[in-house]
Order: sequence, then C-alpha cells, then structure tokens
Amino acid sequence: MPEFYFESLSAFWQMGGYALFVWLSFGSTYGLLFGLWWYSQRSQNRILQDLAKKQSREQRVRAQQQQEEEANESKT
Amino acid sequence: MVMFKAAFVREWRLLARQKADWLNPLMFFVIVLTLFPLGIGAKPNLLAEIAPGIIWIAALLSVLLGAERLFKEDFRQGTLEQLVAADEPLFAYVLAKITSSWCSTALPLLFISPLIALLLGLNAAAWQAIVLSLLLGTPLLNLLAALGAALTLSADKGGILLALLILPLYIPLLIFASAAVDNATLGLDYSAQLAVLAAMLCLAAALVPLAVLKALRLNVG
Amino acid sequence: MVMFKAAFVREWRLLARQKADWLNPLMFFVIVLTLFPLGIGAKPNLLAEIAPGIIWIAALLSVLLGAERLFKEDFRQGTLEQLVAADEPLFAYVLAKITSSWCSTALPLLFISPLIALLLGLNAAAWQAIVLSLLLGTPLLNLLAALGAALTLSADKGGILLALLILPLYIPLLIFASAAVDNATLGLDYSAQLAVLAAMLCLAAALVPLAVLKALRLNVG
Amino acid sequence: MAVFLVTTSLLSAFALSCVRQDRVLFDAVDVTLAAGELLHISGKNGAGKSSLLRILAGLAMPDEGEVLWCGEPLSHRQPHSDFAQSLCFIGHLSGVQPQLTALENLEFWQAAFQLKQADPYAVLATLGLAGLEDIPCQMLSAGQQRRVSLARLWLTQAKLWILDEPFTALDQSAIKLLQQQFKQHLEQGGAIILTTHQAMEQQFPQSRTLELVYRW
Amino acid sequence: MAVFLVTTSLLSAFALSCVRQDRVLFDAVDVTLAAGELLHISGKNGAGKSSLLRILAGLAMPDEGEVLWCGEPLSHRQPHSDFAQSLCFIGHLSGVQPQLTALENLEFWQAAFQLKQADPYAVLATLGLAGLEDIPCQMLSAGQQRRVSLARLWLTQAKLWILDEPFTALDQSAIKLLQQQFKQHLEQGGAIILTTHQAMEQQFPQSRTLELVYRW
Amino acid sequence: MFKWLDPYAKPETLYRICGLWFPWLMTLAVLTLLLGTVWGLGFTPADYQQGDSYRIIHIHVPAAIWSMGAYSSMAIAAFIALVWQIKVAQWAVGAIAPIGAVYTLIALLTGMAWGKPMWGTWWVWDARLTSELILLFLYLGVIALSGAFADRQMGAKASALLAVVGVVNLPIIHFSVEWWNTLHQGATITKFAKPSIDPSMLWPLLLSILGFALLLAALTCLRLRTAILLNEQHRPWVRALAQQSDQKGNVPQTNAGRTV
Ligand code: HEM
Ligand SMILES: Nc1ncnc2c1ncn2[C@@H]1O[C@H](COP(=O)(O)OP(=O)(O)OP(=O)(O)O)[C@@H](O)[C@H]1O
Ligand SMILES: Nc1ncnc2c1ncn2[C@@H]1O[C@H](COP(=O)(O)OP(=O)(O)OP(=O)(O)O)[C@@H](O)[C@H]1O
Ligand SMILES: [Mg+2]
Ligand SMILES: [Mg+2]
Repeated sequence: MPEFYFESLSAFWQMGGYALFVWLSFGSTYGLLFGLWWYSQRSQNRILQDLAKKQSREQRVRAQQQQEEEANESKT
Repeated sequence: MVMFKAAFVREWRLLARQKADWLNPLMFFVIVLTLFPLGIGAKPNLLAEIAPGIIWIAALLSVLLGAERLFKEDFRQGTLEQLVAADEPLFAYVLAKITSSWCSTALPLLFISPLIALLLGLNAAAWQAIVLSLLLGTPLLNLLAALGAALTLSADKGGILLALLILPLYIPLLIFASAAVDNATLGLDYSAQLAVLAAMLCLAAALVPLAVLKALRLNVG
Repeated sequence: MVMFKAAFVREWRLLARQKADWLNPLMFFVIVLTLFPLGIGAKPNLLAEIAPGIIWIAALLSVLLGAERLFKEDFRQGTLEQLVAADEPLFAYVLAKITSSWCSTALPLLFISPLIALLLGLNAAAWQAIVLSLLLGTPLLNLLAALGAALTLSADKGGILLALLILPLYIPLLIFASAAVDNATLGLDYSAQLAVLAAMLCLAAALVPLAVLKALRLNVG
Repeated sequence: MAVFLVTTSLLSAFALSCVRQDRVLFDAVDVTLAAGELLHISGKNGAGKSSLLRILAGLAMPDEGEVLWCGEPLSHRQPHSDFAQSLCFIGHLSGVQPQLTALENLEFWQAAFQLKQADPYAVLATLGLAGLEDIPCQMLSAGQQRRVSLARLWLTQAKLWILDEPFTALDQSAIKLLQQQFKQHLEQGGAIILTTHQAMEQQFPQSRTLELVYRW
Repeated sequence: MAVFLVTTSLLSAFALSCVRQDRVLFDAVDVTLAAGELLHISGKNGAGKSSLLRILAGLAMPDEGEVLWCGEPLSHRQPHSDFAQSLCFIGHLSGVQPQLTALENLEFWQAAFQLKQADPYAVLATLGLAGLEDIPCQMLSAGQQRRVSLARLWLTQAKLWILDEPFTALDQSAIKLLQQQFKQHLEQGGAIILTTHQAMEQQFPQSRTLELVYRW
Repeated sequence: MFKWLDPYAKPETLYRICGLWFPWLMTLAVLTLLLGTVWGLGFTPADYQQGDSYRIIHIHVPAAIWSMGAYSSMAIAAFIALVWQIKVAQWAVGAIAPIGAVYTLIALLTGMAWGKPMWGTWWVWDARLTSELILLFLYLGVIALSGAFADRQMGAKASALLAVVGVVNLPIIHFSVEWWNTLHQGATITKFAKPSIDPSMLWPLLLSILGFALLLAALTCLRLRTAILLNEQHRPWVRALAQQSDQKGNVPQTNAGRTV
C-alpha cells in the first residue's frame, strides 16, 4: 500500500512550489469533463420533455384544422 | 430607432441560429495566426517582430470573408428592394448591418487578443496597444467593407472585386495601426497613431453610411 | 469528355463575361503582398526571410476568396440538382470546375511570379522554386477549396466556415511549399520537398474529386 | 382639367415610357387609380409588366413621363415622404429571409414597414401555417414561403398595394383567401395594382385591366 | 403478380414514406406509371408534392419503400445507369445560369443532358424568344427565364419527364404550347409526372391524378 | 459477414443497450479516475528532475492519447456511415466529436501548464504541440459543420464525410509538422524527457488512462442516446417514451404553449 508522500496537507497544496500549474491543470480538466457530462446529461433529460411538448402542439394544430374544416363545411 | 433594433435583432438571430456559430470567427482567427509560424518559421523573436502586421492582416481577412454576404442575401430574396421602396427604414437597416457585422467579426478578436499575444510571444504593453488599435480600427474596416459590399452588390463578381476595392482604402489603417503596436512593443508612446486612427474613424462614420445608402439605391433601381 | 469541354467552356464564358475579371486575382495577390511590407516594416532581410511564407499565404487567400462561390450559383439556380439527377455528367462537371478555378486563380500567379520575386527581393533560384512549388501546390489548394465549397454548399454560412474546414488540411502544403522556397533562398536542394508536394497532389487528385462528388450529392439530396 | 383628374385619383401616371436594353418596352402609358380600385396589368411574358410596377412603386425611374401620388410628382418627393409609407410592394421575389422563421420574418417587417401590432400567430394561422411558425423558412415548401411573404397584407396599413404575380406557387384555397383579403382592402378604400397570368375568380366591383402589348 | 406489374410499368414505387423535420409527410404511397401516361400529383401547399418528385427522381432517398425503374430498384443501381439517362428533371428552380445567354445555357445542357443536336435558334423561336437568344438571362423577364429552362423539353430524348410546377410565371399562350408538347411526348411513348396548382386545360388521354393529403 | 451486427444498428435496440451500459461505465470511470488522481497526486514520489509538476502527467498523457483515440473511433463510425449508410453510425460521429474536442483541449491546456515550469514558456511551436492544436481544429471543424445545416441529417452526413477526409490527412499533418519543426529549429528545447518510469508512478498513470477510456465510452453512450431520440422522434417507440415522460408530469401543461 503506497503511503501519503507529502509531509503535511499544506505541503500537499503547495505541490513543491508548482501549485499554480498542477492545480490549474487538474482544475481545468475536471471542470471541462464535468461541464461536458452536465451538458450531455441535460440535453438527454430535456429531449423527452421537448418531444412531449411538440406532441401536444401537434394535437393543437390538428384540433384547429378540424375546427376550420368543420366551419368550412357548415358554410357550404 | 425601433427599426434599428428590429434590424439588429434580425442580424443577431441569423448569427445565433446555430449556437456554435459565434465561435467561428475566433477559430478562424487562431487558425490564420498558426499559419504564420508554420509558413515563416517559429523563431520567437521573428514572430514577435511580425506580430502587429500579422494580427492586422488576419483581422482584415475575417472582415473580408464576411463582407461579401453582407447585403447579398437580402438583395437576392427581395428584402432590399422592399426596404428601398419603403425608404424610411433603410438608413437604420444599414446602420444595424454595419454594427452587427462589427460585433460578429471584430468584437470576438478583442476577446481572443490575450491568447494571440500569448501565441505570438508579445508582452502586456503590446497587448494593450493591440486592443486599443483594434477597438479604433476595426469599425473603420467594417465600414469600408460595407461600402464595398454595397457597391458590388449587383455586379456578382464575388469577393475578389470587393477586396480590390477595399484594400487600397485599408492601407492607411494598416500603417497606423501596426505602427501603434510596433511602438508599444518597443516601449514608445503611441497616442499619436491612435489619434489618427480615431480621426479616420470619425470621418468614415460620418460619410460611409450615406455612401452605402446611395450605393444600395443604385443597385436596386 | 464532351461534357468536360462543355462545362469548361461554360466556366470560361462566365469568367470572360466581365473582361477585367481575370486580372482581379492578380491584383489581389499583389495588393496582399504589398500589405506585408507595409504592416511589418520594410527591412529587406526580414522580408526575404518571411517571403516564402507570405507568398503561400497570399496564394491561399486568393483561392479562399473565390472558393465560396464555386458551386453556389449553380446550387441556387437548380443546375446542380439537375446534374445530380442526370448523374453521368456530374464527374466531368466537377473536374471542369476545379480545372477552371485553377486556371483563373492560380495560373495568373505563375505569370506574375517574377514580379513577386522582385518585390520581395528574392534571387533567381528562389524564383524558380516559387514557380515549381506553385505549379505543384496550387492545384492541391484548388482541390481542397472545392471540397470545402462542396461540403458547405447548403449550409449557407459563408466564407468563414469554409476557411475553418480547409485551413487545417492546407497546413502540410504550406509547410512543404514554403520550405522548398526557403531552401532555395539558402541555396540548398529542395527536390525532396517538391517530391512530397507531387505525392500529395497525386493523392489528392485521386481522392478529392470523389469526395467532392459525394458532398455535392449529399447537399442536393 | 388635368389638375382635376389628379386630385380625385390616388396614383396617376402620364405618358410613361420605359426603355430596357435599347428596346422600348412601352410608351405613353397612362395610369390612374382611385381609392377602392383594382388595376390588373396584363400582358404576355416580357411585355413589361414588372418594369411598369417597379416604376409605379418608385423603385425605378421612367425614361419619360411622371408618376404622381395624390397629385405630387414622385421624382420631387422628399425623403421619408407620405408615398413610401402608403405603399406595400411585393415583387417577384418574396423578401422572406430563408434562415429565419416565419415569426421572426414577420417581426422584422412589423418594425420595417410599420405594420399593425396584431398577433402574428393568428395571422399565420389564417394562412394555414399554424404549427410552422418557428421553423426556418427555407424548410417550408415553395407555396408556404409565399404565404409567409403575403402575411404582410394582413397586417399592413398601407393604402396602395403593388403586387407582382402574388398567386405564384399558391394553391387554390390560398388564392381564394388572398382574393378575399383584396376585396376587404378595396372596401376599406385601399387600392391595388397587380399582375397575374391566372384568371381571377372573384369579381371585384371596381376592377380594370390595363393590357401591355409585347413589342419587339 | 408483383413481378407482372413491375414489368409493364415504366416507373413504379411501393410503400413510399417521407419524413421531413420529424414530420411524416406521406406514408405508404404507391405510384405506377406506364409509357404514354401522365401523372398529375396534386395537393395543398406543403403536402409533400415536391418531396415526392425528388424521391421519384432519385435525388432523395425515401425513408421507407422503394422506387423501381423498369423493375430494377433505384437504390441498387449502378452509377450512370439507364434511369438517369431516361430522366429529365426540372424542379422549382429553373437551372438557368443568369449570366449566360439562352443560347449558351442550351449549349451546356446539350452536352450535359445529351439533348438532340437540333438548331437551338429554332427551339428558342418556338418558345417566343426570337431575338433574345444572346442576352444574358438575368435580363429576361421571369416568364422568359422559365421558357429558356423549358426549352430543354423540345430537345430531350428522355422518356420520363418529372416537372415541378412547370407553368409558374408562364402566360397563357406559353402554357398552351407546353401542353401541346406534353401531348406529343406522351404520344411518342413517353411518360410525365408533374405538379401544378393551375387547372390543366388540355385533355390528355391517359392522365391520372394522385392526391397527396396535407397532414400535420 | 457483418450480419450479426444488424440488430445493434437498429436505433431502438442500441438506445436500450446504451441505456443499460451507461450507468456501469460511468460509475467505473468515476471510480478509476478518482483512484488514479488521488494516487497520482498524493501517493507517489516526486520526479527527481521535474519535482511535483510531473504529476500533471496523470491527466496530460491520458487526455492526449484518447484525444487521438476518439478521433479514430469517430472516423471509423464515419466510414461505416458513408459506406454502409447506417444512420446510427452517422449520429455516433456527432456524439463523439465534442468529447474528443474536450479531451484535446485538456491535453493542450495541461501541456501548456506543464510547459511553463519546464520550458519556461506557455507555448512553443513544437511539432507535437502544433499537431495537437491542428487536431483540435479538425474536431472543431467537424462540430461546426454538423451544426451548420438547417437539415440535421444533412449536417450529420457532411460532418461524417469531413471526418473521413480528416483521417486521411491526419498522418500527413503529423509527419509534415514533425519534419517542419526539425528543419526550422534545432534541438533548442529539450525533447520530452522520458524518465524510465518507476512502477510506483506507472500504476496510477495506467489507471488514469483506463479511466479516460471508460469516460469516453460512457459519455458516448449518453450522447448517442440523445442523438437517437432526436433523430427518431417521429417513430412510435419514441412517441410512446415521450408520452410516458409527459404523464409523469415533467411537462407543464400550457394552452398557449407557443414556446417549443
Ligand atoms: C501544450 C503543450 C503540450 C501538448 C499539446 C502535448 C501533447 C502531447 C501529445 C499529443 C502526446 C502524445 C501521446 C502519445 O503519443 O501517445 C503527449 C505525450 C506526452 N507529453 Fe505532452 N504535450 C504538451 C506539453 C508537455 C510538456 C510540457 C511535457 C513535459 C515536460 C509533456 C510530457 C509528455 C509526456 C511525458 C508524454 C508521454 C510520452 C509518450 O508516451 O510518448 N508534454 N503530449
Ligand atoms: N434587369 C433587366 N435589365 C435589362 N432588361 C431587362 C431587365 N429585366 C427585364 N428586362 C427586359 O424587359 C422586358 C420586360 O421585362 P418584365 O420583367 O417587365 O416583363 P414582365 O411583363 O413582367 O414579364 P413576366 O410575365 O415574364 O414577368 C424583358 O423582355 C427583358 O428583355
Ligand atoms: N428542405 C427541407 N427541409 C426540411 N423540411 C422541408 C424541406 N422542404 C420542405 N420541407 C417540409 O416538407 C413539407 C412538404 O414540402 P414540399 O416542398 O414537398 O411541399 P409541396 O407539396 O411541394 O408544396 P408546394 O405546393 O408549396 O410546392 C413542407 O411542409 C415543409 O415543412
Ligand atoms: Mg414579371
Ligand atoms: Mg413544391
């Protein structure tokens, strides 16, 4: 079992003087990965909802068309 | 004013139709910049020396590539002739076109300028000069491009003729703008160059829209 | 073959319709070249150093500016869908388009190359290298531009998207061609680079027309 | 007497002639149009109908003659004149931006041509475009695009409509709808000038035909 | 039995369906067309007529179903097959290059579509374009441009014509002319598929109508 | 020959399979990545030359490797789509491209952050760096093209074609850049120092590489599911799915409903 390499937690944060670079890379990496996952997940969640909305719109249009046809028929 | 807003919103929508579209000018700019090290050689001091020229040439290109289409589509679809017939909205429409084309081609360059400075190895002072000169110079560039686009509207000759019309007008701008950045790299004062740029911009802003209007009327009639 | 000739004649007529049109790419090329000394500063040794890169970037630009219109008009007017429906003439049509666009944008550059060498202070050996590399490289450039134009045909996004697609593909060409000219300036042998250019050209000539065909069919369908 | 004529008519034109490519298309054409009138300009292909419409709309200048709006010559008019605001011109080209949706196109026209601020959804539904309001127009069929363009006629407050072949690409039901709209506009004191190669089914009370002869 | 059907008909299609923008335009449409037949596809704006024509012309793939030419499926066809050579397709767009003259356009089509090497002047004169042969087409009127495009029908040797609203912008005399040409083509054993919103005056002996219903 | 693959090319089946795999792949990916990161950051000794900055290797190298891996899998999908006209493969191109682009971006950013302490500059025009940058451009080109069309299917087809063309060009770009750099620049920068890696450093690196691969697979599944739904929305099975989600009350019922 490997051991914790740094003497202290603050030494760990300092990364032997390379804190900026190390944390910058790790931060941006996980930030980007998380963002990608979040974006993909969100679009996956939304799509079914959007489809449902679209279907209800379709029904509205159908209803209106029927109304119009009926109105036309009663005219003639 | 209502018309300006409506026309601006319309342009904006056209741009925003695909979400990733506003990224395109940025990417284009970065790619063009990478062409130079690849073509010329990657010696850092050489790169820094030619950087001002390169940036301004890349800016010119991204404006040029977009300019041809500025009024073309509206001309083809008949929107333009309807606007000319209605007369009043035309001026606001032209202003909105120019403004939005500046926002979409030149503004992104400002945002990406730190990255450019990094890639070409420029210091902070030079970066500042780049931002300032871009801010003053690119509107002028867009004005000239709009004029060229309006003049060549019904000629149907494509981008090359347009480029020929604009490039000579563009040369003074190039000289002063790159001199400003050059001076900044050397740590010299460059406010004189900026003042000249500002003066040219004011002149163009007053005259060019009217000329564009005239050119559009001519091409539709 | 008949079709190739007919399509070529058609392109040629379109070009010749405006008599000054074939001059435009030349003038564009010269103006872009003059922009560099103006933007960068006219130190002769600096200019000679960046000359190979600049020439190739200017060549790229003049091809790029013309590329967007390559198939657009025929797409808009419906000629292209009729050709796709007829199937057989399509290949000859694509070849004629690429050939004629090479003749109109790149061939003039060869004629003007002595002038370029003069402007940029290059010697005879470098001039020879420029001519040879243009001869081998520009057809490749036109092939790539045609591919980009065909891919973005119905996208209607203008030159910037097209440029984004072509530029990365263009980088190997830029590297080898400017290296050839570079070597020539230094008095070194550059046959290796020319051989690579020739190989790339062969590969592209075999594959790109097919890809263009596919892209056109896609965009019409 | 000429003055008297002018004051009663909305639009009038005297002795118009038009030369295109060194060919005289028409010569000494007079047009008068009063409120409530529909003028149908007919003629063969190439007779010069579209050219005449463009002259009447102030888009092109006649080679000879003069167009008067409420008695005032168009050529002398001030910028932003009354004429431009009283005109709704739709030519061969529909003016629909293909990448924008029907709604967005309408919104732009509302600002540009000072249309009524009515509910655009309702107008589009009248035209049978319900459910297609937010699809880029390039994805609509030819006739549907034409319908979008004509939606303007349901919103405009302009008195004079100049329409070049408005029925192209429309199906029979849309043509009927459009003619009803024409009738309503005429009843409200508007005036219409149009060209079409199709027979007009509807009877308009005050309709006249001006025949342009195709001349070589 | 299906085999029998296939062999007698020039073009046939089974169970075609087309989806545009996630909307089913039509579904399970069957088409058969024998030599000498005219098929008129009718329907409201946006019903899917043009989409169907593009599928039948091999320009688009149906989402389901199959188009057969002389019994052979189009999707499996070899490049440069018999089908493409037997087809003359003219869509909503006319295919006229506006900067070239009518003659130059015709010349290009003669090579591209293997038209007859007849005298182009004579054909253009038939279409009422005498004297306008060497003017750039952008300077012709809308109807004249359409005539130039249709001139192909006087020269083509293709058996199957697919025409999308060929009568747009044409005046009555040109429509009559065109219908005569249709008749002649049908008599010679050709076949025509077309759409139009205008009534067909001429009576064709073997004409059928396929009605597409506009579905939301 | 590939008949056994047919059922997997059926969108509905693939949708279900991706749905089954996704949770497992994702959990595994998160676990391996976490383990690899913690191990690499805290439990390995520092490099004797580079100090603690070398720890960036645990994300830089996996991202760089899989940025290329993603491109090859995308190109394979594109090839299948073009040759066999399989729609699912077409959609897979669009699903993988953004993941590949993000991996490439990560390789670039971490490389830059590593280069600053090691080479003293954020960026040099080195062969490897340049070709990675061009790879990013290729990805962005594919993404931009796929979004540039009003017709979604056309965008998918066009970007598949571009991906295939790009893969032909990728080796050419790679070698030309390599060659260009050695010509213009001598060995002014120390080439990538290749310390013979100590096993204690190797294991977390391998774990991270595995983690990035798993994540690539998991995200592809997720995005492919979305793409399938989007493109098959007129099919009965998707409509049924949408209605189910509707009944769950996810969607506010509005009569005006003019926003979709
Ligand atoms: C922006 C800067 C950088 C970029 C774009 C970049 C890109 C790459 C690429 C593409 C690989 C290839 C992986 C493979 O071939 O399998 C790689 C591997 C590697 N990089 Fe970087 N790199 C950058 C900076 C650095 C720096 C500064 C260092 C260290 C000083 C470094 C160390 C390594 C190591 C050790 C490998 C693995 C070597 C191997 O397996 O061949 N990189 N990098
Ligand atoms: N832009 C132009 N430049 C030069 N001449 C033109 C132009 N447009 C039309 N013409 C000429 O003017 C004549 C009349 O054209 P116009 O468009 O007015 O006809 P039209 O009556 O509208 O015909 P159509 O019924 O076909 O629309 C044409 O024969 C053509 O030769
Ligand atoms: N390029 C396209 N992309 C996506 N959808 C389209 C496209 N073209 C048409 N559609 C859709 O398909 C439907 C049918 O279009 P199509 O052009 O086939 O109609 P049409 O019957 O020819 O109508 P018209 O009589 O107006 O010509 C339209 O309602 C439209 O929504
Ligand atoms: Mg007309
Ligand atoms: Mg149609």
